[in-house]
This record gives sequence, C-alpha cells and structure tokens, in this order.
Amino acid sequence: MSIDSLISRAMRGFREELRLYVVAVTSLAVAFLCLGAALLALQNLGAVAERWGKSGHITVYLRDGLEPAEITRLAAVLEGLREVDHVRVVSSEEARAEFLARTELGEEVAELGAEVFPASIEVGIVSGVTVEAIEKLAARIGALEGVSDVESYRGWFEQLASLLSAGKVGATVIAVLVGFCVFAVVGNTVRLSIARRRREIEVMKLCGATHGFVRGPFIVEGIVQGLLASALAVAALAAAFFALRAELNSAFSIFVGTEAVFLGPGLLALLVFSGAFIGATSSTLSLRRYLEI
Amino acid sequence: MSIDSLISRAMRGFREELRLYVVAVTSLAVAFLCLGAALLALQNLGAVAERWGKSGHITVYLRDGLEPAEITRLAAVLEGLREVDHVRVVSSEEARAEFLARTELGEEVAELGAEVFPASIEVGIVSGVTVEAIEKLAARIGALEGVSDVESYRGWFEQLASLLSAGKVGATVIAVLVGFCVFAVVGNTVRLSIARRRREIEVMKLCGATHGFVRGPFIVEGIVQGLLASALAVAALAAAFFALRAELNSAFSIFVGTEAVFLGPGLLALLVFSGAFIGATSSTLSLRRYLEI
Amino acid sequence: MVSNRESRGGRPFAFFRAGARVGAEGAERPILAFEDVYKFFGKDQPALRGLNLTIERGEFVFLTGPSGAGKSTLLKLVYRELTVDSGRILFCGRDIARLTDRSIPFLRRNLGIVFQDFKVVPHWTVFENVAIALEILELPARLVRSRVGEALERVGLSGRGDERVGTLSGGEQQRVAVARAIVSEPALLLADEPTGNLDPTLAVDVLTLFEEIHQTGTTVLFATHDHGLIERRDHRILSLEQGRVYDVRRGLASWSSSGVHAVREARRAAG
Amino acid sequence: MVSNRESRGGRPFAFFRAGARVGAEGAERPILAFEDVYKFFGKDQPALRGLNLTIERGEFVFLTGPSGAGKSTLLKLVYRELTVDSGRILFCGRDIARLTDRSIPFLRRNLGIVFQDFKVVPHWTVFENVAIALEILELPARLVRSRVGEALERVGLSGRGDERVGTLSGGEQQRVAVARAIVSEPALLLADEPTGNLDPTLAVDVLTLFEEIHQTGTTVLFATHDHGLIERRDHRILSLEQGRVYDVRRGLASWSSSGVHAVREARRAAG
Ligand SMILES: Nc1ncnc2c1ncn2[C@@H]1O[C@H](COP(=O)(O)OP(=O)(O)OP(=O)(O)O)[C@@H](O)[C@H]1O
Ligand SMILES: Nc1ncnc2c1ncn2[C@@H]1O[C@H](COP(=O)(O)OP(=O)(O)OP(=O)(O)O)[C@@H](O)[C@H]1O
Ligand SMILES: [Mg+2]
Ligand SMILES: [Mg+2]
Repeated sequence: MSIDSLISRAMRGFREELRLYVVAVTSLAVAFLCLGAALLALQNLGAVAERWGKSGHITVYLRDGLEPAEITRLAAVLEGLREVDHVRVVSSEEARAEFLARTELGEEVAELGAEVFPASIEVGIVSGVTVEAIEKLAARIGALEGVSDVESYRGWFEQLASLLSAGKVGATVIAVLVGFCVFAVVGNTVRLSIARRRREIEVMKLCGATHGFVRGPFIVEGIVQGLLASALAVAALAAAFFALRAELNSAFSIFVGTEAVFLGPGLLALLVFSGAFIGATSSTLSLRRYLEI
Repeated sequence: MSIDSLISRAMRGFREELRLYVVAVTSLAVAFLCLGAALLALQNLGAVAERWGKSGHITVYLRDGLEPAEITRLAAVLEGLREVDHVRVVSSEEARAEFLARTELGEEVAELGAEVFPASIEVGIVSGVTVEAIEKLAARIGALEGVSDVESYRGWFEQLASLLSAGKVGATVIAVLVGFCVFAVVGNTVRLSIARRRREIEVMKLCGATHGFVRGPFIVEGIVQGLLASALAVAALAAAFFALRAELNSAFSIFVGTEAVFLGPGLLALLVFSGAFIGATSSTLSLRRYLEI
Repeated sequence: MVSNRESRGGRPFAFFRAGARVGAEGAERPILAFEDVYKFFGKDQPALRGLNLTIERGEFVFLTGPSGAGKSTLLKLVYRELTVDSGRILFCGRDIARLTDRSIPFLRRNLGIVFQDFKVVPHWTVFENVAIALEILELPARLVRSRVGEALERVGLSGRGDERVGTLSGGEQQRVAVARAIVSEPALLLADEPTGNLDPTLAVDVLTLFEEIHQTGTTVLFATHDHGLIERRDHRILSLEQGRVYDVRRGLASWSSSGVHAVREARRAAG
Repeated sequence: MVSNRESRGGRPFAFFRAGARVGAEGAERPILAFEDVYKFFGKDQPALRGLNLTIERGEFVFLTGPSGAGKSTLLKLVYRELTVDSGRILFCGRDIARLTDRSIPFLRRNLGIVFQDFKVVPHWTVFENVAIALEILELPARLVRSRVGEALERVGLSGRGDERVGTLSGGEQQRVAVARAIVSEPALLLADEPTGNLDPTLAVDVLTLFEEIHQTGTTVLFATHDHGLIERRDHRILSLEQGRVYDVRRGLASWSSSGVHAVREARRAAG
C-alpha cells in the first residue's frame, strides 16, 4: 500500500475525530506523567539506596576536657583503621558555631559557652563496608580512651532502608497500574474511533481492501497518539522537575545525601517509544475483532 | 418515565456492551485505587505530622561518673520544668542492654562494658511546644551541671518535616491527576457506548422521546460503573492495607512514631459516592452534544 | 388498538406538552400549512424555494418528484429535524419553527414517520424496534405488547418479533419501520419512500394499510417514486421539482389496468 | 477508463492473488455457478434451499422475487459476506467457500457491488466514497481522479464530488453507491435493488448504464422488485421464492407500452 495514501487517510481520521484525540492524548499524557514520576522516584530512591549502601559514617563524641594533642592522636588512630576513609575533627567551638548557625535564636543561646558542645570526630567509612561491620567498628571505637559516645546511625539507617524499599515497591506498583491504564485508555480510544468508523471499515473490506490496508491508518493514529502523549508527559515532567529541583534538593539532600537526578536519556527514549509501542499494539489488538466483518 | 423501563433499558445496555464495561470498570477501579492510595498516604502523613508537631522529645546525655543521687536530682530538676511532660532515666546498663538488643552481634560487642554507654535522661515535652522553644530548652538543659550533651533532634525534625510536606504535595498532585483520569475514562467509555448506540438515540429522539428519557439509562450506567469501580478499588485497597499492615507498621512505626491507619468510614463513603457522582456527571456531559440530533 | 382508542376517547392529542389538548381553533385549521417556505443548504442551492402548501385534516396526499427534488427535506422540516430558513410551517395552526427544544418531543409524538433510510436499530429485536414508539409514551407493558403484536401482523411480520432487525431482509426492515410509524396511531403519518424495498404486492399492501389508517382519521403524507402506486388511487398528488410545487393533480387519471397490479386490484375488490 | 483498459490489456483479472491471471480453463467456465446451495439462518428457516444456477460470462441476469425470498442472501454468498451451509458456489470454476481469509479481498476486487442499504460513508465526500474502490487497488492518484470523475458523470452527479454523502438525498446516495460499484470496471457486477430510491427516469438511466457496462463484457446480476424495469428488457429473469428458483423467463414478454416508461423509451430510441 502506498505510504501517501496511508498518511492521507490517517490525517483524515485525525481531522474527523480531533476532539476525541485531544481528550485521549491528554488523558494518556497524564497516565504517562504518572509513569514517568514513578520512574523518577524509583531512580532517585535507587541512587539514594546505593549511596547509603556505600558511604557509612560515624560520629565519635569526645570526652570533655581532652587536650588538642590527645584529639589529634585519636584522629590519627581512627584514620589508621582499615575501614576508615577520612576523619574530620569538630571542636567544641566549631560545634557551637554550627549549632548557632542552625538556630535562628539570638541572645539566650548565644550566651552558651563552647563547653556545652562536646567536641567530636566525624569518621567517613570507605565504601563497600556492611552495616554490621560499621556497627562492630563503632563498638571498638567506643572502647577507646577519650571517647564519650559513638553514633553509628544504625537505627536510622535501618528505618530509612525499609522506608526506601517500601517506596520502591509502591513506585513499582504505580508503574504497573499506570501501564495498565495507558493500555486501557489507548484501547478504548481506538475502539471508540473504530466504533464511529465502523461503516468505513466495512465498506473498505467489502470493496476488497486487505486487512493491512484497513489497519494501516489506525495503527499510525495509535502510534502518533502514544508518541504525542508520552512526549508531552516527558516535557511536563522535565518542566516540573527542573522548576522544583532547587526545592527538592534542599528538602532531600541533607537527609538522603544525594542530589535529585532526572531520568537518563535512555530511560526517556524508552518512555517515549513505549508510548508509540503501546499505541500500536493496542490499536492492533482493538482492531482485531472489527476486521472480521 | 417509569423506573421499570429505565432499569430494563439500562440492563439492555450493560448486556450489549458487557466487554466494554468490564474494561471500563477495571481501568476506573485502577484509577480509583491510585486515588485511594494517595488519600491513604496523605492521611497517614497528616497523622504523622500532627503527632510530630505535638510531641517533642529531647535526649539528655549525662557526664560519666555521675552518682545515682545526682542523676535523680537532675531528673527531678528537669521534671520540674514547665515544658516537660515526663522524664525517664536510662542508665549506662540499660543503654548497653538496649544497644545489645538492637544489634545481632555477639561476643565482641557483648564484651563492652557499661561504661562505654553514657547514661541519659529521656525528656518528653508537653504537646504544643514549638520547635524553637524546644531548642531553647535544650540549650538551657545543656548548661546544667552533669549534662554532657543534649540531642533535640531539630535537624532531623526539620528534614522530615520538609519530606512530609513534599509527600503531601506529591500525593495531592496524584489525587488531582487521578481525578482527571477518572473523568476522562468515564467520559470516553460513555462516549464509546453512545457512539455505538447513536442510531438508537437518534431513533428515540425522532420518535418523540424527551432528553430525560434518552439520558436516563446512560446516567444509570455511568453511576453503576462509577460505583462498581470505586467499591472495587476500596475493597482492593483495604485488602492490600490489612494484608501489609504489620509490614508497614514495622517499617514506619519506629521512624514516624505512629501506626498506619486506614481511611475512615466518612472518607470511604466519600470515595465510593464520588465514583457514582463522577460517573453520572461524566455521562451527562458526554451525552450533551449527542442529544442535539 | 381499538380498545386503546376507546379508553382514550377519540384521537389522542398531546401537543407541545403532554396532556394538553388542541382547542377548537386548532381543530378548524388545516393540519399542515407551508407558507412561502425556503430551505437553503449552502448559499446557492436552495432545496425548497417558496413552497406554499396546505394539507387538510384527514387528507391523503402523495408527494412525488425526481431524486433531489426536496421531498425528504420537506418532511424533515415537519418533524423539525431541519428548520426553515424563511417562511412558516404551521402544524394545527402553530408555527413549528417557534417550538422550544423541550417541546419538540411533544410535536413528534403526534407524528408517525417512516424514514427513507428506515432508521431501525439493527441490534434490537423487531419487537423492541416497534415498541419503542409506545414506551416513549409510557404506555403500560401489557398494552405495548398487544399493540405491537397487532402492528406487526398488519405489515406481515407476525411471529417474527424476536428476530434481530439487523438480520432481516431489506423489505422486512422497511416493514418494521412502517409498523413503528403506525403503532402509536399518530395524527399525521409521514412516509418517505416506504415501499422502495418492497415487491409490488407488498407495496400495494402497505399502501392499503395506510389507507385503512387514513380511514380512521389519520392524515397521511406519502412520498414515493412509484408511479404504479400513486396513479391508481384517487388521492391528491403533489409533484415537487427543484424545490417548488410543479404539479398538483389527482390520481386514477392515467391508470392503466395492466400487469400484476390489476390482478391484485381485482382480488382486493373481490375480497 | 479507456486509457486504463488499454494499459492493462483487456479485462483485468487479479484473482485470489493480486497479479495472478485466470487461465484458459477459467475463461471457458461459467463465471458463476451455484450447485445445490443451501443457506440456513437458524434450524428451521433456510433462506436458500437447493439452489442450482449458472450464469455465463457476459450475461445480464435479473433477479426478482418477493421480500425475504433470498435475493440478498444469494448475492452475499457470492461476495463471501456469508458462506454456504451446503453445496458449492463456483466463481470462474473456483469454489468460493474454500477461499482463505487472505484471499477474500482478491475475490472482491473482481466484483462491483451495489448494496441494498447503499453502505456509503456519510462523513466522506462523494469523491472519497467512489475513490476508495480504486485506492484499494493502489491506482495512482491522477488516474483515480479522472476515473471517479467519469463515473460520477455517468450517474448524474458530476460537479458534486465535494459534498458530504450524508447530506445527499436518498436517490443521490444510491447513485454514489452505483458509481462506486462501476468505477473499478469489475468482471462481475452485483446490484441489489439499485433503483429502489430512484424516480422512474433515473431508474431507467441506471439500468441503461448497467447495460452499457455489460456491453464492454461485464457480467451483471441485477436484483430488483421493479417489474416496470425488468419486463421491458430482453434479459434472463430469475424469480426466487422462499429460497428456490421459482421461475426463469426472458423479459419483454409482458411489457405494455403505457405510461411514462413508454415516453422515455421512445425518447431513448430516437436519441
Ligand atoms: N443536510 C444537507 N446538507 C446539504 N445539502 C442537503 C442536505 N439535505 C439535503 N440536501 C440537498 O438538498 C436536495 C434535496 O434533498 P432531498 O433529500 O429533500 O431530496 P429528495 O426529494 O428526498 O430526493 P430522493 O428522492 O433522492 O430521496 C438534494 O440535492 C440534497 O443534496
Ligand atoms: N443474518 C441473518 N440472520 C438470520 N436471518 C437472516 C439473515 N439474513 C437474512 N435472513 C433471513 O433470510 C431471509 C431472506 O433474506 P434476504 O435478505 O435474502 O431477502 P431478500 O430477497 O433480499 O428480500 P428483500 O427484497 O426484502 O431485500 C429473510 O427472511 C431474512 O429474515
Ligand atoms: Mg428523499
Ligand atoms: Mg434484499
């Protein structure tokens, strides 16, 4: 069949059912937007989980009244440990300054002396160390001379990890549901445009058109719909993401330790082409029983 | 118009378009499921936020080597403060026991003496105290004799609060999108069944049927669809929730401090009836232009 | 049908609003009057141009004319599928163009219409297709059943009420359309080419059926191309051409008693 | 049309597969043969019962009979909208029932069909409705335009190609259906009541058109109720009744030269 006639017949379909296609593409775009958002969430959660899995971190609170020399020695000892990547000494003064910077309160708090804030050593752990190994390390460090307390963040980590995996499950469920919705919507739209154009299909069949000839324009329409909808969704998602990026980062970054990232070009292309693919498939399936005229 | 004839004509519609309605109700149920899940998340986030807003909590780490009498005195002082609701003393021994209970590690850790774990006093704050007031209180407590460190959880709180509000925004966006989808799907389904039954509508109009007579069965069909879909979604949501409840609680409860709750009967009824309402509205709107035959 | 006519006391007349009756003034006036009616489709192609026409209550009028003359357009104006572009159409003295949208159904309830393209619902049964005309009038189910049965018998489709109309032959579908038009005993019967798919015998039967209904007081406006049919009856014949009334005469003038028609006619006269 | 026939070298014959030619054996056989054909709709109501019938290449056959006799069913069996329940239908010697689904389009490309219910697409223009028959054959757009124009002229609709078919009158729609059937110059023309909505003048014009096409070698099977039409021509007339061939005769036997037909006939003979 000639491409010219195929395209011109598909264009005729679009012209005639413009309203229908606008509604369909919009609702499809919404569905794809949900899918994209779920994927985005999944991807970022994955990134966070990976980062957390890799980068452990321990805070070692020091006993009051340690000499700077003792602190330096302790830091050196810690740095010498196999699991330790780097250390950073936070003196009482610095802890006080950080605290004051974080509160907006004035006088009363500012009067607090540095002695209120214990000095500490922030210990970065090399990547790849398991939570259990970090826990053991923390216990060993806790037994060292001059250490008052060790915070290994294990509890938080475990809770956040379970939160993350719950989030992943949720996002996956949403992706599946949305995929189903997209399929149903495309199918219904195609079925609707077929129902309206039943007579047309019947006439073509009775005049000796092959299935391919009849199916062609509908499949083109399905593909265009899917493409348009997914491209629209990607555009909207990108717009929303980059508009809200600063906000997202400030809300999440301290907490999760990573910057929010957008979907990679591969995933984006996959999303758009899956739109086209679903459109084509759904058209083909919906057409099947109508071709048996 | 007689109810009998209305019902029997609506039933005829269902019989004739059974496949269509199954698809429509399924995809609507999916959409409602998303809506319900978003509402559920919103409701639980709200509960968490409320609880957090109310119940502040400070951990006061004590200097090593304090006498039990000194600790008791300090606890009494803290309990006397206006903002404090209750206090609980956690001795070094208890802290060690708690820590050991939390880790699954054996020997090495078990060898740690109680002196590694600082004693602390958990201070519950009366509800209604603002974050800033708690911060001030923590500073005052930190200045007390015998206190080595005060943890007011302000940083965590702020990060979690922003996480919560981001979650709320997300859930609301999802609810709006899903509402739109439901509307589009019902509209398309009704439009599809109208397109197939155009001849029927035309005939009735030409035989002198009023708009109400023609519209009746379609609206009944829309309502039944919406009701079925939302009821199905509520059932699925409840099944999923109660099946996963234990898991959810263990994942979230320590972290957020509340148990996950299901949607209240009012919200559930609202969800189901909004299904019926959207079905009816969408039918009516979709029918409008077809009635002008 | 008879039982129903008795129960309602004469010709039912729910005009413009269900339950309202046409007053004395309505009864005196012609049932249908076209006053200088124009209907344009596009600037330069009027389908009707200055039509003047009066149809008296109880008349039987044939409408004929070549393809595209405007016959269907004329009928569509009466049942308000179309509205006039200028001029007036009076039904019982009331201007159809000035009906509100809400009143149109009540106008149509006074009409029985056989459409040129049948307009039957293919996925409904024969019974349902005919019954809809009565269901709209909210008649009780029992009465609907008996009257539909009677109408189907009159068009020669008794016993076929349960078949889906989509599976019927062209002529059978046309007869379903006829049954639907007559089942509600309308004041005015508009038939647009109601015999185009019927063999000559059935065509005469349907014409005879319309004449029987005409005997009970119904006004009939019968558009047809079938000269064999119109010339053999003593009714007014309106010939349209290019949207104008081109000729008005009465039938039987040029009727030649040859062929199958004569045989049937003789049989009919005898029985 | 002439240019196309030349370019393709005689009657095109893409049968079963595009590009295939019917061999010598096919050309000798009757174009259509019914051998003891039964078609049942439901257990007890056969629409065709034991039909035997042969139509030679280049014949012009009228098919008539009362409503519900099985005329449309017979035609539907030929274009495989329906399949026989027993017996065989041979088209050029090949059994239609044994065609695969993929071959059916290539069978239909040899046929031109005027459907009883027109089957035009109301939201397409007149041009598009006729052109689709050629677009399916993948003819170049230029050729499609010229041949569609010619076909429309032959049915009296030239210059109306841009109107939407849904807005045409019944008779005009029927002529669009006729144009679509003839535009592809089929080997076999099946016409089911193609003049039911036409006035007598146009009906004769369409019949004459079919006869002209018949002159070029096309076989025509023409189902109609219009006795005025069939009796005046010297073609074979098959009368069906209750699914059986009830009578076979030739026309002109009982033709009475009265009424409008005579006038037209005279004019036609003169011109
Ligand atoms: N909705 C419309 N839009 C445009 N043109 C129209 C419309 N309806 C009718 N026409 C045109 O008006 C003219 C008269 O149409 P009408 O249907 O009244 O003819 P008719 O007398 O019923 O013919 P037939 O005997 O073929 O049914 C035709 O030429 C037709 O094309
Ligand atoms: N698909 C079907 N299912 C059931 N019955 C059918 C079907 N098609 C046709 N029939 C029945 O078969 C019989 C013959 O139908 P057909 O359409 O062949 O008649 P016809 O000779 O064309 O009549 P007409 O002149 O009225 O068009 C009719 O009684 C019809 O009801
Ligand atoms: Mg007409
Ligand atoms: Mg037929």
